[in-house]
Amino acid sequence: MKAVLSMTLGVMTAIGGFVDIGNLVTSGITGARFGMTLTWAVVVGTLGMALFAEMAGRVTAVTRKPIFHVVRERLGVRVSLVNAAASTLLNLVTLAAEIGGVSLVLQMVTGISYLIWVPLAGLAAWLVIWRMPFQWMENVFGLLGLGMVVFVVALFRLPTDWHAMWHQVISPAVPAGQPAPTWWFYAVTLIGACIVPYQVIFFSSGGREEGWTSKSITEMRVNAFIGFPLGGLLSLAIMAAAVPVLQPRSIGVSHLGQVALPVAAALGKAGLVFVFVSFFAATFAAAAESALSSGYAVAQYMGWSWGKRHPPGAAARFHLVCLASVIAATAFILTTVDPVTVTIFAVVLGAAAVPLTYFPILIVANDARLMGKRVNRRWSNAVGTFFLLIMVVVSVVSVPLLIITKAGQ
Amino acid sequence: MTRWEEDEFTANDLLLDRELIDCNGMPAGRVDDLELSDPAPGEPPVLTALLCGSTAFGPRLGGRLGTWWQAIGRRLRPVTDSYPNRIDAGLIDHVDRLEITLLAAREHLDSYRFRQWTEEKIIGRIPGSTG
Amino acid sequence: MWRKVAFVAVLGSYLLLAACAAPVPDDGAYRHAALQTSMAMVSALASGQLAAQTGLRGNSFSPFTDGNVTDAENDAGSVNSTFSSRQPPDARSDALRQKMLQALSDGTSALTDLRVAVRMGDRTQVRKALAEVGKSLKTFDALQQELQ
Amino acid sequence: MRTSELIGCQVYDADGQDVGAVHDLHFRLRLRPDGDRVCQLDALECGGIGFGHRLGYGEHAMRGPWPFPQLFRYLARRSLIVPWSAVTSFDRPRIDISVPRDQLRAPRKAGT
Repeated sequence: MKAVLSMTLGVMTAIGGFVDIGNLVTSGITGARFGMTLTWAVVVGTLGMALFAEMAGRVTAVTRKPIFHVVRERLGVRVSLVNAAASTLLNLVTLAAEIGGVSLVLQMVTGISYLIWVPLAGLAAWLVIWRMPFQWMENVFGLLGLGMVVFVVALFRLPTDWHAMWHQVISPAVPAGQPAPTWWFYAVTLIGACIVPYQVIFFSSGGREEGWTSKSITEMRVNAFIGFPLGGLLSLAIMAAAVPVLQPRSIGVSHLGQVALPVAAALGKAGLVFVFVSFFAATFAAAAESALSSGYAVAQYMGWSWGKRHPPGAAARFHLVCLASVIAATAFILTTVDPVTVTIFAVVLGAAAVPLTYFPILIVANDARLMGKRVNRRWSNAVGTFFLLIMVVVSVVSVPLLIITKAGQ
Repeated sequence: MTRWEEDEFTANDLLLDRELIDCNGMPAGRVDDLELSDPAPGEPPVLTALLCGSTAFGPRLGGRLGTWWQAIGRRLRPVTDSYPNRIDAGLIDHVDRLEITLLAAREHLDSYRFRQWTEEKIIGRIPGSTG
Repeated sequence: MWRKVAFVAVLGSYLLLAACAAPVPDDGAYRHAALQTSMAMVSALASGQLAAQTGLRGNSFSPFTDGNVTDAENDAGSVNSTFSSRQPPDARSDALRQKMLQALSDGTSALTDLRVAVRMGDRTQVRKALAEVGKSLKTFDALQQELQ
Repeated sequence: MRTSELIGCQVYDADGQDVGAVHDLHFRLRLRPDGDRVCQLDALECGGIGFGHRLGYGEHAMRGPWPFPQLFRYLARRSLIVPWSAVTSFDRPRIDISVPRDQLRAPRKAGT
């Protein structure tokens, strides 16, 4: 009974933890602009994330090495330095986007400019890193993030044309009047919003924080293979809610508030409360997690002691990196750069960087001497290699698309 | 005496870049380089110590970045000597595919000034750092 | 070797940037810009309209409505200033420019009125401003038909 | 001496022919006469592509994924083992050996 309970809790936090500012922004934009024609991108991204996280989680559980241990040991000092530097930089951009997201949510609730909230959001995220026990952090915000289910409820209250939407889901095509490069660009952003490198760093390092062993693999798999896809469904619901409300009015989403509008239109104030709480929880948890991931990546690469399971004094340099990341990201958002634009850049660059961490994990999961009987099976290699191919293509086209479409304009 | 998982192995396989765990199970850094005895005729070099820290790490990076890293590392060291932190081969307890365990506690190893400095001057001064 | 590669890469990206940044001004490009502008303006107007209508029905909190309407107003303002600073290539384009500028400024001021009314919580004024916004939306719909 | 001084050196055989760059070091445990066990440098691994080797495709029991084992083994086909006893002079970045290139053996193949 207790096992079932803890597994349910794990799945629920995985669902809530899957969605962050990247999913909110990209789902809102694409739903309003392209209907459900980009559903496939969310499906690809979510399956890829589940596969990647499961592999990283399995490697961590068996070898007790989270992702950047593996990266440095397998790729050597030089190549892995590129990986660590790229991932840390990316975590910083993501962290900035999440802090911006938290502040935008607070602006929606209070009407006070988000810039006032930025330093407070940064401080609060750091306090969570500094003092909040790991399990608490994961569970509280993961569960609150589940409030996004209101988007599903809203769909039933809105004049949703299920038939037309389903048609767009199963036969995707560039909608009339929309430029093809932009459509492809947003496909990349959706994939990038689902497979975020920081989430994998966090997932595998978090496994170490919770002391996973080979026995934890089932629980980890349930989280990855059930929790993440359900999280993907939530971001599809956000996309779908935009279709009957924003698309017919030709509203292009460029602010976070517009993503919440369909729920207000369908469910009124009660729905909005759920949106506010869940958006806050999702972005705030993601802020803490991406800051932690910077610390994880650097400390694991350098071989410093890391993690929230030690008191901060015993992992001083790890906490120094986390603190420095929070300060840098906060300062960056305070330059009044548009958080939504930062989010778009973060997800695109994130998509481009996925192979850097995915490749070494795929390799190590194949090392029979390390993994024993938990080595990759043939099917997971087939799927894994296919997915590596997709991610390499995505990675190659992402930056050119970003330039050609001027970030999706 | 050190227990080794295998009798024959390569540096990349078991030693370089591996994680060091001290006798209390705490992470104690990574193997950045290996020290070998100087070769003599008829006497092949043997492993004498594991080297850690930025003055060991820099040369492995190579190039301008490596030189730069080394220079910063030197400035952060308590002594002017630029030789990296040594962990004598006699202190190695066990070497396997996962990690290298040591016989000593990490407080007793040559530690970097950077670690103590961050602990004492920054992290230790923030309320709530001890637990 | 690497210096050569770096040189070619820098030169290539510079040329690419130059190609993107300096469009040759002609009538077609101007009309295209006008179409893009009116689409962006419709988005801002409709967004403000939806937010204000939702608020009017009591389905939203006032800071949230206010925020959405303010965002719409700011978007309209920047769309307006971007287009009006654009140089028309010839006399025919200038006629289009005058028409667009009028519509853009009407739309922007309609959204400003809406924002003022929403902030004051004056329902009659909100309805009045909404009517203006609706009118402006119709103008842009017609403009879009014409431009396509 | 440090491993970073050895790794990356270019190796030349008795005829001055290029054998490749050192990318890994082979060690062997040996019991010294005084009863001490030491870890002795046995050979240098040269040539081929060090990166594939580094990933574990040199000797490990790597299960895939296709096509990496095949690819890296193909790229590493020219890797050679230079016994330390053959080294005549070591002066970074050059190592000279006394054995001709064609008498050097290849690393153990995967799975053996």
